[in-house]
Amino acid sequence: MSLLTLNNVTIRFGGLTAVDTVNLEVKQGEILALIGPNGAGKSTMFNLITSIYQPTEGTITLEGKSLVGVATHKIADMGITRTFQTIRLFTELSVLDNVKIGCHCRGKAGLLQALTRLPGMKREEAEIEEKAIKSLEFLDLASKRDEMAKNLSYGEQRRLEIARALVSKPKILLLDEPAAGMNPQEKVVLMEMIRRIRDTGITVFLVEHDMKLVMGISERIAVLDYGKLIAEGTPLEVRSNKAVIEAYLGSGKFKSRIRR
Amino acid sequence: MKKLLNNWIVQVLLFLSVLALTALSTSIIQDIIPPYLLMIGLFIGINLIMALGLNLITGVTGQLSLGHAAFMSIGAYASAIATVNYDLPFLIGVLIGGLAAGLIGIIIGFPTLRLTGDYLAIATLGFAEIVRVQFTNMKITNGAIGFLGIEGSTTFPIVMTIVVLTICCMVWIENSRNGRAMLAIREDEIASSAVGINTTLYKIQAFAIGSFCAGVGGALFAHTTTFIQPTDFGFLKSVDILSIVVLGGLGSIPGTIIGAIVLTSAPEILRPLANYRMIVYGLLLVVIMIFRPYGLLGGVNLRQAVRRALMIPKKKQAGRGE
Amino acid sequence: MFRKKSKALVAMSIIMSALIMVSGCGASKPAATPTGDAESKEPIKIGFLGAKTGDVAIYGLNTLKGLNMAVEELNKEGVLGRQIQLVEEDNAGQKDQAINITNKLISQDKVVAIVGDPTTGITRVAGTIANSKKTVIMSAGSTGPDVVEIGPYVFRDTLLDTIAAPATMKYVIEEKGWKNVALITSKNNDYSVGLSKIFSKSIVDNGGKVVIEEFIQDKDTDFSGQITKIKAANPDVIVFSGYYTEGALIMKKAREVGIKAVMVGGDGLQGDDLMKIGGADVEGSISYAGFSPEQPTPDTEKFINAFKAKYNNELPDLFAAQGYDALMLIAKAIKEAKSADPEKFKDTLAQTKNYEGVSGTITFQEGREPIKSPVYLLEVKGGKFTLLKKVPVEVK
Amino acid sequence: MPILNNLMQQLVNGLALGSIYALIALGYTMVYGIIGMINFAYGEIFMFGAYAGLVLALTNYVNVYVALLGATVITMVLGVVIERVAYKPLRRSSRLSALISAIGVSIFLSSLMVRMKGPNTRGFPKLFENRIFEIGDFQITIYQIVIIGVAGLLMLGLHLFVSYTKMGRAMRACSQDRDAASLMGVNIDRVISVTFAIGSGLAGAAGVLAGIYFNAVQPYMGLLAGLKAFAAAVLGGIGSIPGAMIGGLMIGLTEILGITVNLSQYKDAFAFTILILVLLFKPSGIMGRKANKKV
Amino acid sequence: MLKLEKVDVSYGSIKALHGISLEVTTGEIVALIGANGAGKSTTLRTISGLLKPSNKESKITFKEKQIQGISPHKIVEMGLSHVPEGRRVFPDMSVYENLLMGAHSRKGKPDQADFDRVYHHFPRLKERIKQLAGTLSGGEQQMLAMGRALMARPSLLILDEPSMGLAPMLVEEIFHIIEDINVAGTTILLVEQNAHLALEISNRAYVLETGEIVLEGMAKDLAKNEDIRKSYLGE
Repeated sequence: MSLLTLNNVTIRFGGLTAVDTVNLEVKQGEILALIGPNGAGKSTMFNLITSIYQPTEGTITLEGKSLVGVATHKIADMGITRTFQTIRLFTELSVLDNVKIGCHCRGKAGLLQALTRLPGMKREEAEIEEKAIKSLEFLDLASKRDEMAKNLSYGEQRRLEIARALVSKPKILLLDEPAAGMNPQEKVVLMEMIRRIRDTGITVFLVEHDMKLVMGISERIAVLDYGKLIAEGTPLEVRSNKAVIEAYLGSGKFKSRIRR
Repeated sequence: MKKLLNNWIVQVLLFLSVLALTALSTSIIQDIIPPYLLMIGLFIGINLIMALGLNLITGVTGQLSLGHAAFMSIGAYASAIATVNYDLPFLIGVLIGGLAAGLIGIIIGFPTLRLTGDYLAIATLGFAEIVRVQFTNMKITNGAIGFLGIEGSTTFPIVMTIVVLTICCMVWIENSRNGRAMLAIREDEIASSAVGINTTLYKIQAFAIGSFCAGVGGALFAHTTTFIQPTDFGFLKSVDILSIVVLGGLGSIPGTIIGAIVLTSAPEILRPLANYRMIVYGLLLVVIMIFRPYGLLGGVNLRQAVRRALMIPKKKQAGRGE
Repeated sequence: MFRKKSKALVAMSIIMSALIMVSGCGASKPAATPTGDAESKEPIKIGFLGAKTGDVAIYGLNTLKGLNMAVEELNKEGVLGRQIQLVEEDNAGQKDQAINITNKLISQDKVVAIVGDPTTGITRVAGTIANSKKTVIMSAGSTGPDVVEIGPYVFRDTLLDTIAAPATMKYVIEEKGWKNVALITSKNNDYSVGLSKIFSKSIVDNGGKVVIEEFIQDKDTDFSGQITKIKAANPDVIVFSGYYTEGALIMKKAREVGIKAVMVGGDGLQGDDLMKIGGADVEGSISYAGFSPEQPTPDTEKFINAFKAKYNNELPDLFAAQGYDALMLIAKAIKEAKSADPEKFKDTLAQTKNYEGVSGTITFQEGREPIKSPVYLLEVKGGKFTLLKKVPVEVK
Repeated sequence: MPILNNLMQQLVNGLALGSIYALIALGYTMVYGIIGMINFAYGEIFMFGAYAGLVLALTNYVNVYVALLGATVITMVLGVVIERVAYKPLRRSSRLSALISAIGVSIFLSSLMVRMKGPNTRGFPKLFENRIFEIGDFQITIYQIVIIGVAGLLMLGLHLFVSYTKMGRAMRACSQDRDAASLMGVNIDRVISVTFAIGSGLAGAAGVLAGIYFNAVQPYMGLLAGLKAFAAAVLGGIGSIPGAMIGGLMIGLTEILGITVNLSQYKDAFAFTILILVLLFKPSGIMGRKANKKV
Repeated sequence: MLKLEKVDVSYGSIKALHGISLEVTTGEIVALIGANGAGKSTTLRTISGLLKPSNKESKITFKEKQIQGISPHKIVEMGLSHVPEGRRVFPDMSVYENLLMGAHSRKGKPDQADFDRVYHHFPRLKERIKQLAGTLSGGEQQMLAMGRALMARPSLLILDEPSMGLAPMLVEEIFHIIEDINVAGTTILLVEQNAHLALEISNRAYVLETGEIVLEGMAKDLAKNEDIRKSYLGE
């Protein structure tokens, strides 16, 4: 059942331990959220999973295959795609091209095919285009296909990033703060979309700060604080977990020395 | 009709007939127009072939190379050696020139393409200087004295046919999976690898194709001037080709074409300016960069712009006009 | 997708063709009447190909001065009853521009002959074009190999290094007794590389010895490394085969570290800048040339006086004299062949024997390679080139 | 010990040449550290400095120090003007645009000088009499002493300026964290101008020193010198001031060493070969700090 | 002392702040709280001049002078110091030099009294005076960043997430120091995601959500407000 497994994962930058002996399982078909205060190491976790960083200790496996030391570009091939906390689109390219590029790992055509333009290559191109358009439709961006990515609104850019990650039909989709900067209506739409993504059989693992969204859609929530996993469970469990409340709202221990 | 045109064989025939048409029309033209203008046209063609190659490296893939002249010189010398020392036919020589440059491009690409941005620029520049010094000191190239006795086999129709061929290949590459991967690398390397693009592979591919074009251009150049020396391929030659790409608009094929036409004929057009020519040229580069940092046609979707200009003239133009 | 693209391709090729057509039409000015025709009273056009700007401009500009002198003189009487008209173009010392200009001169201006660039590299390129287009080209300065071999239309009227360099070395070794030579070559200068080969052979032939061979490059400015090594080798003389700029800089550096030996070189050292840059440090330097305004023959004296009168009391240099001679040689051949058709007068030109030019006696050997006599050995004295010796050259 | 002696002699030559590269390299490195751009026109500023020195030296009242100072001031102004006109408008554009603009400036300056002073090499007047100091068999000319001495003093001055003055500290702060520096009340535009002024001034001074030492100035002298100085800056670790000095000296010494081992014809290749090797094995240069990949 | 009126800020085509208005009066501690991405840091960066309001109607008044669109260095000179998120100390400079940088905006040399004031609040910095800032621990870097800002003798100190990434013990220490600084006469505007902490320490607070102020009031009252809990924990 476990799709992605993190086992005793630790990473240190210089003296700083950003992620500290984390054990976590992502189960097939679930929506799992990773939350925690700023600087807790959430994005670092994603960077570890996508092999942008290598763990100092511990193992990360996808369906039993180790991801440690695998080249970043092969991770997508293996079935993990992601979005980024600060949007990373191909801004000077069209929306459609952005999504087509997302299909890269599912294509085969090489230079020779590009130059000979044999029917096989064109069939593949047509397939890519079809997939890309489907993915855009799924995220309600089909009407913007010829716009340049940089001309989209913030919410649209976030959705385009998801469309790009989704088009290659990954096993796991990593969403890094997908709701950041969205207005409440957009967030509602986003929640619905994430649910639909999961319903197509793709496991969703997200980092998010918006608690309404997290509580609303996740089946399980993992909480990271100072690089350590301090809680794991259903939204209800997590919400009432004392450690979590302290991490978020503060311990309440601090007492002002000044009477105000 | 539509179905017929979608047939691969028909398309191949169509493509070949375009090439044939180019060859034919240009060979008719070459008898009509004076050799002086013909020669300018020929140099425009040669520069365009090289600039299209650099456009793939710098404009499309976003890897700044300041050593394009080195690949040009490798192509020039390799082809000259092939046709003069080994009596091979001219076109084979051109091919050898391109392949030699492409091969060296790959060999150089592997280590250097790990570098990014300015570091890559300086590494390619250094490499070009090394190549030039090497050619100055080699026996087979006849050092500074120069390589003599190359046949003047380059003709206008040949150059123009290769130009059309190169443009087609570039358009095809840009509109393929490969081309999209290269564009993605230019835009964002980290996001590219996150969607599964092997950035090193595509950078090297772009570098190899770009160097190949430079080599072909060099071969054509050698068989035009009939005599080549290492000093023909200095740093300023690299800058010349880069200026074509940048002036026209990075990543834009029509832009590169315009850049090649403007900058190659500029010395002839600016002839009245005589001594002020290079001063004006330098200023021009600065002014263009300040007012159009992405080049004349950079960021302009030509098809869209033309369509909009023709059909909905009131709507605001897309582009970078901030 | 493809359909659109092939359309675009067709469109593109049409546009391109149209563009070229248009540019072609724009240029077809009223074409000059063919000039080979003896009946014609149109002027005979002669092209000038050389640098008026760029770093070798000084050669081109001086050649042009000599040419203008010749035109003025010829037009007093006319050639075959026609005037000579000079068409000037500036190639800035660039090879590709030289190609464009050569084509323009021949096809657009319809010149019958080109008085060519004094540099070897450009002469080769332009010579190839001129020869294939059956137009006479005469270089007024190129000395490197493989120039006249291009074909029957290619000439030059220069003193060849193969003649002058051995004569110079003979003088240096036998009469001055400087046997231990430091030989310096400018590695990226074709003239220097070629001349060094001749020098090193004639040094050995005359019983001398190259004690150290060093390399520099044109445009280098730091020679401290090479000079340090040369000082350690302690030569009698420094032979430098490159141009005057580097020559002057080498000598300045040599004097700075206390080397006493003088410099000997080829006609590449001929240039006022040698003294301007080098000052006292190049005093005593020896070089050869195909021309010297000192001890002139009566014809040469006439030329010098006319030149001084025209150009503000300036003395003509090697390039002015050779440019003048080049045009005079061509005019003489046209007169003798009674035709301004290059196909005809090129043969007459090739027959020239013992022509008394202002830059010396010129004979074209078989294969059109010139022999010039005498070789002028010049020495820098008081900041000027002064005649050291005239070495006559025997025509075999 | 003639070989050792020769080597010592060459070491001095290399040191003198390297000092000149180092001075230009400092300009590259300082600008790169602060605004992250390659000011390709530094070679031409160096050339302008040499010509300014020449023009000053040809007036009769001027001694070496006045020429040096004058050229430094002129190039400082030039550097600041170039920054304002050609680079500042591009500060938010891509690096490539700024680089091309810089190449444009460099072509403009060298062609302008051709126009003003002609294309030919000009001799540099002797600003003082040559003297040779013999130390045993080994000798050093007064020119070499002046070059190494002045370059050394300038570098020491720069080091003191950057380490101990308020402006110097502000410059370092800018290169480490520009936003944070502006929150401390640092006027970024002013720091950039000062950086250009100092960098250009050093290049100008190097120009005069080169004029004195090589005896010649020439409109295109900036190109190769600039490229090598840039190589020196990268070699030392671009952005690092001691790195630029070490890089400059290394390139100078390697070049002369190449000549010493009878490979003078390859000397230009040496600088760049070393550069490429260093880049491949330690991309951040000898003294450079490794940049963290940010995602 | 500080007043924001209808401040809009955009990044390119994306609007980050929608007409924010807030006020800080002399002597108080004001907290700006809200979830990540709500626009807290953007607000602070706009106040200190790093960002410019996108709307002409936006007004920022500091000490009766309008400061919107003015360069950061001029704002610092007027007596407003900003301790940015993530501390942003100069890693290759010593602690001492970092402190000197803090005094950059003032004419002449900082006197010993300034240093003494910093050492009084942060005795640990005195021990590490020669150490490179990059080698300090997170808490020490936060102290340095605050001490550095104090060197400018600000009348208003704005702090962006001083607790971020620090262990609870350290957080308490830092917050006690913030109080001390305030008592010593410096007005403070504080951004903090730890709501308990922020509300405990401050007089008044504003709650920011997606670029808009949704709640404001006395800290005591807000601490009891259930909506806060919601916007943090999504209840």
